[in-house]
Amino acid sequence: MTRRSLVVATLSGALLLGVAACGGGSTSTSPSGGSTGEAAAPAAADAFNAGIGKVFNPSDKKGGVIKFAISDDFDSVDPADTYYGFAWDFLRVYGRSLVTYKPAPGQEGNQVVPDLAESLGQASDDNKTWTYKLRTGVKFEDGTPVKSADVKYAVLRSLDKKTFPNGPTYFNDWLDLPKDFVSVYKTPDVKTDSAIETPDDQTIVFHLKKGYAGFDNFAALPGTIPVPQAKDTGVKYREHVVATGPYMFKSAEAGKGYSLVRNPNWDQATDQIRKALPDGYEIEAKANADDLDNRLISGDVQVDLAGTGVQPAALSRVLGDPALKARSDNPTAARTWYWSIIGDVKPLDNLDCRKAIQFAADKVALQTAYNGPFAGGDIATSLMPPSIAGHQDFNLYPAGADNHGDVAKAKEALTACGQPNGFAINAAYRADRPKEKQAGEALQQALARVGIKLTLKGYPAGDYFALYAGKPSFNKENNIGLAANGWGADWNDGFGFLSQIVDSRTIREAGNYNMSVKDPAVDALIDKAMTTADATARNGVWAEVDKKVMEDSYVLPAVWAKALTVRGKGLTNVFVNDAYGLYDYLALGVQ
Amino acid sequence: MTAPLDVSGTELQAAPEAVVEGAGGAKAIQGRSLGQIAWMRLKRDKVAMAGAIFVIFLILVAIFAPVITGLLGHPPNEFHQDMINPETMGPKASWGGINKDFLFGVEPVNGRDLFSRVVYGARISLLIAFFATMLSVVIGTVLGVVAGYFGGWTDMIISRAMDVFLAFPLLVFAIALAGVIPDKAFGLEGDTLRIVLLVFIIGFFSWPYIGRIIRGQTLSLREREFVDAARSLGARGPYILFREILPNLVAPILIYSTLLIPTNVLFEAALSFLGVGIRPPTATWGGMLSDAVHFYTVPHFMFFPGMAIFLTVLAFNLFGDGLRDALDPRSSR
Amino acid sequence: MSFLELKDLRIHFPTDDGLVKSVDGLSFSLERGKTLGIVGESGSGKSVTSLGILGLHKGGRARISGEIWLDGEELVSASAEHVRTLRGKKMAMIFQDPLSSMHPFYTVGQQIVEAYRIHNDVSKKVARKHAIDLLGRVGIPQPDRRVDSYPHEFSGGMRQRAMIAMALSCDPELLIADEPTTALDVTVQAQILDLMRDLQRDFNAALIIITHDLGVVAELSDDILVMYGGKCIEYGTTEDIFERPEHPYTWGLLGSMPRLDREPTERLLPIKGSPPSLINVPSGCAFHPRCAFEDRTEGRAKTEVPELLETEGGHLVRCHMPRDLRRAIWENEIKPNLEAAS
Amino acid sequence: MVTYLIRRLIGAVVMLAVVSMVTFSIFFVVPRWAGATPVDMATRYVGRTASAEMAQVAAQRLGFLDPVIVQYGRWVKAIFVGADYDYGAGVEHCSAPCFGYSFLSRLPVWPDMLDRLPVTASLAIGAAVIWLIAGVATGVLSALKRGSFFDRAAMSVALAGVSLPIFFTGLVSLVVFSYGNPFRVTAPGSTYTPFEQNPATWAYNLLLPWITLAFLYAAGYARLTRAGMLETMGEDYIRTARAKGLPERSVVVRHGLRAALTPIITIFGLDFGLLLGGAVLTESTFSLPGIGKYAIDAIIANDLPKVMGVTMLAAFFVVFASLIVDLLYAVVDPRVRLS
Repeated sequence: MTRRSLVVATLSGALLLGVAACGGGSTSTSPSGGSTGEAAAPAAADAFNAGIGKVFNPSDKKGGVIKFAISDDFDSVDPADTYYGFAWDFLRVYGRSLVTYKPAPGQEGNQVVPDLAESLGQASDDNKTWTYKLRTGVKFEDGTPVKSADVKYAVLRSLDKKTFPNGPTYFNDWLDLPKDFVSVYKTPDVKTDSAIETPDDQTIVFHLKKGYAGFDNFAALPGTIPVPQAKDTGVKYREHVVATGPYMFKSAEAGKGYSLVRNPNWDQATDQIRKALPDGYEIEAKANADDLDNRLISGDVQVDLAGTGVQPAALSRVLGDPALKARSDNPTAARTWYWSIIGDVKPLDNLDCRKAIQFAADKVALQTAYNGPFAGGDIATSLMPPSIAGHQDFNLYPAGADNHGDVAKAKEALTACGQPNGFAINAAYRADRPKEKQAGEALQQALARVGIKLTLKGYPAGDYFALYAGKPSFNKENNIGLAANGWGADWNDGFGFLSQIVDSRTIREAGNYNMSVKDPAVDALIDKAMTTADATARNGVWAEVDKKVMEDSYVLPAVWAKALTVRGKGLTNVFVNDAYGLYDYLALGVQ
Repeated sequence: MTAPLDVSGTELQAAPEAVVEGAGGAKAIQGRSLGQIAWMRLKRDKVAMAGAIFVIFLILVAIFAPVITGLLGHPPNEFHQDMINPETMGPKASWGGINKDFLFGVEPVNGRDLFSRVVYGARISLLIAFFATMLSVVIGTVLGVVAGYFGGWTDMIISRAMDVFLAFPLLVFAIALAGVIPDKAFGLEGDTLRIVLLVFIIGFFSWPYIGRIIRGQTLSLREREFVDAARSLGARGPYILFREILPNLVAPILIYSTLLIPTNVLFEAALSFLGVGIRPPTATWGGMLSDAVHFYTVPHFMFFPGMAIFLTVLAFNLFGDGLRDALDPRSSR
Repeated sequence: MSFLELKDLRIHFPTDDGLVKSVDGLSFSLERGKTLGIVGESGSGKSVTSLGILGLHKGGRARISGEIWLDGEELVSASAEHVRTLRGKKMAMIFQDPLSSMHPFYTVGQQIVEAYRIHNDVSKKVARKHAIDLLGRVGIPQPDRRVDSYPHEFSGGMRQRAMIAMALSCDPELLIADEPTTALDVTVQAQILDLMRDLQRDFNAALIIITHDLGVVAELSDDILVMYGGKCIEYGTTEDIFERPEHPYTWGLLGSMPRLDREPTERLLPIKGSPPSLINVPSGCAFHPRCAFEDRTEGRAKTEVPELLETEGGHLVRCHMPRDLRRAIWENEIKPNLEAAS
Repeated sequence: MVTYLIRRLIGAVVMLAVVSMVTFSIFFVVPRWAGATPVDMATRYVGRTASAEMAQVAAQRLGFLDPVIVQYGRWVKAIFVGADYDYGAGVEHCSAPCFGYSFLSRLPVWPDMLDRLPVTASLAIGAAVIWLIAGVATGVLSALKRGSFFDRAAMSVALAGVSLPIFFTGLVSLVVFSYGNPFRVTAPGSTYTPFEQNPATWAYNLLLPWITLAFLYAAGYARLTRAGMLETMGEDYIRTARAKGLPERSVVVRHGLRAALTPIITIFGLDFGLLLGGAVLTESTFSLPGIGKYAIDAIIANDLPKVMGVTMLAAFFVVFASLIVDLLYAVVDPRVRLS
């Protein structure tokens, strides 16, 4: 139905702004849970959340084809051109980045481990130079060995945003590139050693403008998956991505489907994190979302690639039926659904008025609006979700005993800001997102209790950031005080989650994801975090950032996203990798 | 009903006229206008009358929506999350939570009173349908008459214009238009803007249909004796147009307006269904249906708005058909 | 018994508004080679009569009673299927408006061929030859070419000729012409009438001409039947009707008859009022509301329905006025006016 | 005849030109009224990293910086002579008819549309067959048995049919026949299998959409046919045919239907043309990847080249359907002369 197609169309949006993580892998031969025997283990008993924190139905049995389906589609299967979390999870089956995340259940999954490289990066020159040594014997699907030059080329081509607009821009922003370099296509002869050096075929060295301790997270980006220059056809490369992983593309038709088969030139000896159990993968794109759920339940499809959880209809079916519920998991994504409280708009320039909103909001209603505890998520009390390393639990604005909002406190706050009878503002949301619509209506109801009159304004998701809520001038003109927003981590640390959405220095004319947080103190903390080498200390700083943002009350957190996903029939080694909040596609097998 | 056309032969087709005269007796003949004759026939058409009555009922419902919901329901946008199962977001109670103070049950997620929302939906639906129809009838009639009456180049241009309109992939185009118009335009905003916008879009795209008919009618009327007569008596253009032609267009205009309204009701519903209609939280039938898509496990959610659309359109169609049969017996439907 | 005989024929149509008595107790008879003219205003039931004879009222909700004897066969009680086989073969009809009466999508030839092949098991080729002959016979130039033209490509007169050709395709013994010339202009009218006279002579068929125009039947018919309100109100030889008509309505018709031998300039004497309703026919004499002499019937006109009585030699009249009075009125009041007019 | 054809063809082209201009301006001019600068407009196509320079790059890549007229000119030119597209590693020639490249997927639009056409065509053809047979048959029978129980029943159903929004009937049928049934493997109607791949599944999966769509039209056609039949059966030439002694069956078929169906053909031609341009609601309801769905998705995603392309395609079908219908009419009805 069209509404569904709207959802689909914007789901992509959701992912663009929401989920996003990196490649993964691990040095351990068998993903956790000692129960893994050589003999195919008997199918484990179904149980709710059996795939979370532990491996469900572990097995080493090879063979079979895993059927994926997705109601939308990849933005692109070209490693240089994708920003979808599920894509970053999936493309590890055909591409190998320098390092990646450990295919293990629970927190362990956030651990960066070497993949194409022999070990994690060697930092020098106070984190400005990073060196990686490639494993020997790794080959492309056509048998040619992988050289460091191929990695360098891959990273450089990914910088060409004219050709690959979808991918992240970390390398663009951090690499120390020569001024005259435009792109590998336009200026192929420009020397780029100032950014990346390849002293020999196995060594690659990155030079950054300024030091960054967490560079391994960059090295884990799909951008470092090697691409043979000879085979690069720019935009059209996605029609046949040259594989380094255990699987290669048999067919890749955007908008229709993809099928992958074993890559004869992949050698288990060079790879300690992949077990490559199935003989291949079939992916059906643009499936009917409700139909997809039903097929997932019936067993006709085994994995919902997007992993964003079942549609409401199926949700009630799954939760209503114990047998079905036992087949489902409820993973937490590193994503927060929240509402920006925009200080540029009067009277929200006043802290107390902003606080009033925090207190008046009905957290339970919000949670329900975002589809409840299972499909929506846990009630959020701060911006940074729990799955982010260094997350600290705190609640500056307790919403009353039953979490339906603290009207009394809200009234106080209003009086404090000189608007005892409340005020009127507009709230922006993405018109084609039922959840945000519902959330807006929930807020409308809740704030009305203290006299804050909310007028809802739906805007097309496609232009939401470009033309509407993402455009400060627009918000001022249209008195938009609240704007629905959502954000997911690129990887699970403070930088990966917060850097894009609380740094006031990133705010520009239009296309902002940070719509409200403007606090020099926050900016200062961010800089501090960047340069803190020690991980724990660094995470502590990010926690401070989170706290500060909440103190400023620039953000009304709604839920820390969760999804209700159904484990496909006959799958083995099923577990959720925290790095993505999705099933780890690398480990999956079939009986 | 008309003469028993099953038997051919001039007499028989002439019968109804003869009948009417006879029925009234020679005296009454002068006194009875076409309108009265039509009304007589209409009154005899039970189905059409049923349709008419339902239409009137709908209009009353739309007008007194606040009163009705005040008595029998809750404000259309009021949440009742106590009625909702927080996990599945569906209604707690079975049968979609239908009970004495939620006559149609509640919406999933927010537990709004479905009854009130359906009632308020009638407002939007009828409002837009009526005004859109008016718009298209006005445009259609004016251009149709002009084209038919003056003929020549004027006719050429207008007819071509109609063709162009008919060539547009209507729905796609309407959606596109409704999609790109900013939230604030022409000094309007919010529902008002959306309503005006939809009225404009719908009305503007359906005028060629009525335009063609009117043009045809005018063409044939222009050649009729009584017009020649008037002309020979020295009547000038405007007089003929307003005194001789327009009055004779009343019947077709009436018929096609009544038949256009239901089409427009469907059109509005479609646009709302596709998400380019009136913006939430304002209740529209089409909008409710599109929300219901994701909650097909609670069928009442799609049932009531769906039936509302169906019955409304049906009623208008029944009435329209009756009206046509009454106003022009030859259209032997 | 004569070739065609109607006995107390009644055709009624129940409608939502009441019972339409289109034909109400009509009787007459007709011999081969003879011509009967049925005259009356529209709504007088003349066309329905003809349709009744051909059994074309069937399929509708028409109620028919009485007897129709054609060549010794009773048609009212006969099966529809049987009547169908007679239609077009034994009895054929020529309709008023040839344009609307011929199918616009088929060529004239096709339509004649169709008519012919229903009743004669012959090849298309033969039938086509036959059609061309017929067209030639009804005086259509280059029939072998025109046979393939469509009705709308013919002139009015040509069309009517083609229509006649179609009717004659199976040499019917009874030919009914319903207003055969009203759609045509005067000169063509004359041609068509001549044509029909000739054809009837060669075919020796019984011919019924239905018209509202006495002028048409004046030349052609042997007998004339005047219908009003579904009833016969005067019947007699052409001479009877033209020389000594006895019914006020017939006088009216004569008065309003445009004749070729008259000056087109002079005004006719119209009949006041309009044809009666066929549902509730005026009480008593159906004609009384329009009758100029109604006052001379001692008021019986309003109350009793007059009988159809013979005045002399098969001349029948349906009127309350005594015979002598009628004759007197004709001689002294009506005839002079008509004479004066000419 | 020939001159007529030429005139009509020119007319068609002009009409398409007008349609294209209007559509183009709606998408390229209206947003500017809304105060969007070319860069703003480009921002929506640069994915997540919408930095100012990125937007600039995109605006330039998509050619938003040129005046609208120039952009339109470029668009038209591409259709007739093709265009060159820089896909990074080199330049590719997109040969005419080139409807440009999607702003989002950056795939050429034309092959993409051709790809969707079979879906819509299958939907339209299948439904058309059903509704023509069902609709016309019902109409004729009702007309012949006028006032009978069958007539009343059929006409009531038909009236209900034209009064039901397809996205409601479609939804209900999906719930009842597809989602409702836990044993079924794939929902008929929610997936499309190419005919050449497996005719059986093709038909099976399209069954629901076909019936739903056909029901709507069949209802309309039944009403039309009935009306037309009643009218022709009252014509003089039908009386003539009977007077010839023609058996009733051939009176109805050869004379009645022949004339009554002519206008139906016209309407059918136009309806069918309209459908080929995308059965928007049906395809959306059943999420069939046809032209209509393509259009909706494109509009929602603001993928202008796609929207332009699909609008033109749809308009093309309508315009040419009407042309063909007129020609056809001249064939069936000898009175019509093309000039």
